[in-house]
Amino acid sequence: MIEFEYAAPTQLDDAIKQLTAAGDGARVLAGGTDIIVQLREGLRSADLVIDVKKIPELTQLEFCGEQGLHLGASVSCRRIYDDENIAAAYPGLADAVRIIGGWQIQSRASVGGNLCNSSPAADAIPPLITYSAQAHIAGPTGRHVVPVEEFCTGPGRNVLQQGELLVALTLPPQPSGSGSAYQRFIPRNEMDIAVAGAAVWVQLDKRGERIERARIALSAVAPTPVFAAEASEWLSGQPASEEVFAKAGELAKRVATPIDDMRGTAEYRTHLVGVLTKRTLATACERART
Amino acid sequence: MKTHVTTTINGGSVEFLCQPRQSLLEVLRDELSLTGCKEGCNNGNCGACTVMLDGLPVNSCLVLAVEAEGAVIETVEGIAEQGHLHPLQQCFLEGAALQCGICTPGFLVAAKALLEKNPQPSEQEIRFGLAGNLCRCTGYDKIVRAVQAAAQTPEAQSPGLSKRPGLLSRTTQTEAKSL
Amino acid sequence: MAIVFIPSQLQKLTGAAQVEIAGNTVREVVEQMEKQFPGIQQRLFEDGQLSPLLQLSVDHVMTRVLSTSVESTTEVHFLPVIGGG
Amino acid sequence: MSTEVAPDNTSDTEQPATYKVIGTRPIRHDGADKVTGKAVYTDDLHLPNMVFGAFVRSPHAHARIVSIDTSEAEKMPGVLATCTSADLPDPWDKVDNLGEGCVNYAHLSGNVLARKKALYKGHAVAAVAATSSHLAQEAARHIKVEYEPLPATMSVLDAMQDDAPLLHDDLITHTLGDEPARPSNISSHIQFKKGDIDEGFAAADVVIEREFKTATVHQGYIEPHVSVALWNEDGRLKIWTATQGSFVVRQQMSELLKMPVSQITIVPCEIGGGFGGKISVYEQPVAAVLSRKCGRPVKIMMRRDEVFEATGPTPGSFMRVKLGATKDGKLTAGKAWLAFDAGAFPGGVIGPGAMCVFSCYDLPHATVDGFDVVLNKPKTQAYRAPGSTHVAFATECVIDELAEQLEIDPIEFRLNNAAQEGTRRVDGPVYPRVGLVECLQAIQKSDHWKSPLTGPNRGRGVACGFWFNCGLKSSVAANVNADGTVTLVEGSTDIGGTRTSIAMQLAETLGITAEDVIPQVVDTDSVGFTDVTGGSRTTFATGLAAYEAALDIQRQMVEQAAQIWECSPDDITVANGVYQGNGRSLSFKELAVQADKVGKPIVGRGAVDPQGSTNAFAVNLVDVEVDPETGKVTILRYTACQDAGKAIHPSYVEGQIQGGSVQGIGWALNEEYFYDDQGHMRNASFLDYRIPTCYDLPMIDTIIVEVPNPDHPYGVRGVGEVPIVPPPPAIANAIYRATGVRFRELPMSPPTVWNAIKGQNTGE
Repeated sequence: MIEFEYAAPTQLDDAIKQLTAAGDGARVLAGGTDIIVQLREGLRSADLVIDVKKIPELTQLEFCGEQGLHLGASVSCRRIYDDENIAAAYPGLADAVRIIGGWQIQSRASVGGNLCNSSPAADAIPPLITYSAQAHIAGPTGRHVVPVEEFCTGPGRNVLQQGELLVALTLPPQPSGSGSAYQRFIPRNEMDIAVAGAAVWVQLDKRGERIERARIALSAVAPTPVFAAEASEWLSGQPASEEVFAKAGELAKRVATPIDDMRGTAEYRTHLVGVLTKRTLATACERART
Repeated sequence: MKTHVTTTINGGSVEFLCQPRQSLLEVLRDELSLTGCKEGCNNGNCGACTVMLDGLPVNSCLVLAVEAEGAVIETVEGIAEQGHLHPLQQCFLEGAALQCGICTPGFLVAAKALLEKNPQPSEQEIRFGLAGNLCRCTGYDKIVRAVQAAAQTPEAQSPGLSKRPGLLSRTTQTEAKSL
Repeated sequence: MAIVFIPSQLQKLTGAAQVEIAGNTVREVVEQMEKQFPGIQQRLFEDGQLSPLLQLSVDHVMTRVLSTSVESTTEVHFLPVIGGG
Repeated sequence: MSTEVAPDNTSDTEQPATYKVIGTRPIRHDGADKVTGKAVYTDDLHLPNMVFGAFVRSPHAHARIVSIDTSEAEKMPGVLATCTSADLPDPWDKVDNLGEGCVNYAHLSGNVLARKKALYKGHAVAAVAATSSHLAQEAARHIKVEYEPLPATMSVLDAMQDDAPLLHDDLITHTLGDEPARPSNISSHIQFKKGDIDEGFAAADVVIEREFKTATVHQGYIEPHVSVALWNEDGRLKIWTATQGSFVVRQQMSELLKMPVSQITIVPCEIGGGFGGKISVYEQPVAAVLSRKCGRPVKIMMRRDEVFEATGPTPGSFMRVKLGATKDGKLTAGKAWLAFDAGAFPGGVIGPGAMCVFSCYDLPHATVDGFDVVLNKPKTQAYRAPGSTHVAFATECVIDELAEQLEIDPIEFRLNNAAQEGTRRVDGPVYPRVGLVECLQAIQKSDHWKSPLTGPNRGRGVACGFWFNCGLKSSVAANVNADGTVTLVEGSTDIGGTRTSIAMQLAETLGITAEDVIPQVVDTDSVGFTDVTGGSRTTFATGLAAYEAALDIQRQMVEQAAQIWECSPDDITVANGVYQGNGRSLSFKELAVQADKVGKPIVGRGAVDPQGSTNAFAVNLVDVEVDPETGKVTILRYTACQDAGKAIHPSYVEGQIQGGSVQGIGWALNEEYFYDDQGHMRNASFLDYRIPTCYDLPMIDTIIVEVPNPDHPYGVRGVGEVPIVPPPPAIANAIYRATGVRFRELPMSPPTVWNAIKGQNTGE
């Protein structure tokens, strides 16, 4: 690995100052499970690595049913699923953070880091999109908020400008009758990057029979994780049935523009979108009823 | 430029100097001679370098050593105490849960963390919990069984997984025993 | 005397798949074979020893030892070397 | 899991003997070191003043090396030496047998550091030593290599074409008969003929011919290749390394560096897996040259991507297999055409592949043609029963299809035709006593076979496998200690518990306990020549050496007892470790304590070169479930049965069976080298080269059958390799029953399976 300097600021302002000063050569370290590999393999370079785990705001994890979830950018996957209340309220997010790497990875990897790494195949981003999560960004010019849906701009690229830092993610409170799920397809049962992934959030009517609102987001089938708008909108008012789930899966395929690579062909990935959307819809509806 | 880092490793205070680019794995092995954790892939995919960092299992190849400032670290060298093997170590030996042994330290650290979180895991919970550790020799069968056996020991079921005397000289006569 | 199984690609030289050859050891058998079918020895030997690409099967026993003794019912086969992983 | 002995119908001579040590499960001697992190593997060494090496590797699959400029790297502070092929002596065309097949030293030298051409992506071109591993990696990037890229050839059939780019312009196909005039990429052609296949196929009622392809796969050991070399000022070279065979490393170093073996010491450290991949040298000669140039110990450890891209995978293959059978289920003829990729240099595993293709069956008529083909991939190496897994996939799938067409139970069909004592193999020799029939019968009697498999998308498959296993040379010395224990000094590196299985044979023979033997794996100066730990030979051959050493000790103990008791050695009897004579009686231990005080030291020696092979057979039974929407295959239940001859330490026999089966499962389902159109491997990591995790598997049930090997005093057969052979065809046959689709390509990964199911549904 090429030599770099290390800083572990304890104040957000200091972090932003250091980030700004270092310019192009600064890299943020949260869980490190992506950035350390990238630095080692020469995929990214750094003059300065800024460890943000000592900044209180970034490690804050607060859940209150009425206000929703405040998820500091460097909170580990492990802390999310270890909290039974959070896992129960946001099961789609819990699904994702339980399968990011093995346990050793989950002890360190953060959802914020997963977002900032902006991989098309990121597991945690599709659930965030389905919850309409907001990304809270701080930078030299102040703070602003971006919907997670708009955060990623390409493979490994996102809206963060030089000197800016993701501080937290906020997820809205979950109304009763809502449910969510995330599934990815991988050839093994663990320790793989998604060939394709689908997250679903649904709101059912009081009888649990009809879908009032739904949001579907996909991973690994486009340059960024994508929101499947047409499929999501079409589901409003539809009965929660296998036929409907399958149709939604067909509609979701329309936003898939995958590539062929060693993890799968474009055709296979597109096909998997249909299968995974159908399956996650079934799981999310089941969860919405309980 | 080297950074000074103060940590607690296997219960003792340890200070070291390192470059920011050095991983915790590198420092444990090369600077501190704690060579029990192994490098198999150096990118978080094999689990051979698993250590406990502040109570959680991590791939030490994916931790910068400078991040360990103020941290509590446990390695495989800290699992046995004063000549007494931990039940997991004993069960790995008795159950022949190792062949070449390179993945064994990582498995032991991860399995210990697993049992501390879930003292009576099902077979599937063990398999899920240890999916971050690769073994190419055993086919995992005997590893899973050794963890199951360790969970059945009285020591494992008491808080803190206290130690029991090592039984290294014992020959296990388990003809056709289902192990 | 031994029954030598001729590798199929060498059968042009012998005109037969099996030949009975005189000799008390494998080496003697091969030397005798060379007299009957000139050119065969250079296919099987290198510097007076069995080619490193070959091994012998003397009855069912795999060997490279040319002094292995043979009897009238002994089968001698020339096979590719094997190793293992 | 159960351990079974041979069925009752075995002959009297095969009645299992009663043993005190053999067949028990003592704790392995190196166990405590390995569960506490104390065992010393090569990378754990840190020698005084040690520096670190790193490689420069070709970014092209095929390229002429125009120039190499190391000057910029050499100017960097902390950089101590660089090395290219110019630093290695001119190689010579000498072929040698290393116990893993053959090696041509000119090729080996060219593989260690490329000479005129880089022949695969990742081919080592230069190396550098520096004061830290980070610095060495950085310095490697400052070595400038100019390449002239050449067209690459990546598939075995393409490489065989007349117009394929040639890797070696002097490569003439080796055959035993007429050789072609023109060079090609076909380095050898092997042929076997038995009977008359025209006659054989004419007698068949059903004939099936199919084509098969398998991808390149890697041994996947968790420990990367690593060595420390110290070339001292007195000209002596010492290398600590992770190897399956310290003596064959010494032999290779001697040839490559053109120095006598006596100047070289190889210290085998604990080794983190090998499976055939840690026999050839890679980094050892380079570390040695760098050490000579900088005068300090040099450690080189490969990164994981280097391990995948530049060390021995085992070949990809193309195979065509044709079999015929009569209505009553007798095989009449077989024909096989096999092309294996050797990688960039000749000498793949086609020989054993061609010998094994029909080795499970009694075929009256057959021909086999095998081709060894060079192409722009890393030089292939042995991988656990090298070549046999490929061909078993082809043959066992055709056998299954034949049984189905003939409407005969797949196990019955195999029993009808199974190789047994007296069966003449297609490559010529006749089998001695072997245990395939017993394995098939044991599977038939198993609870697994008797339990019905129900549910949609599920299927059960069965397949057989064969591996010869080697003998080769082994040496041990056994020193009797004053306390009656025995220190066993051996040259076989211990990968999977062989210290213990060898010590147990010594203990059994002497009538002492396994714990009273202290086995030590030592360097090449400290024990006699010993071939590799590989070829399933170690428990068999080094065990035999230990047995001989024990008999040697026993002879000396008898002499000592005669001296102590003042009687003739002829009057002394030994039984179960108790020495009796002149009215007195002492245990081995008691006698050793007394002998220490009176006589000369007791040192047993065992040096063997057992001729023969141990002929191991295995039969696997597997239940799978296929997700028809994704093509993903789940292994529901697995039973692996194998003839171990005699299981010395049943736990480690089970372990070999389970580990080999799981490697076979990985090969069957997901493992493959994924190349892009530039000939670059795109999945050179444990993330994307998907070896199974424990979450992908069920328990692997084992059945150990014991049909003693007539060529070993305890009946031992090698057990390490054959377990990998049956899984791919067993799984393919199970997937067929789950989906109705016959798969003839490995791996049967989810996209492949999904595509085929889709094709079936849409009639494609």
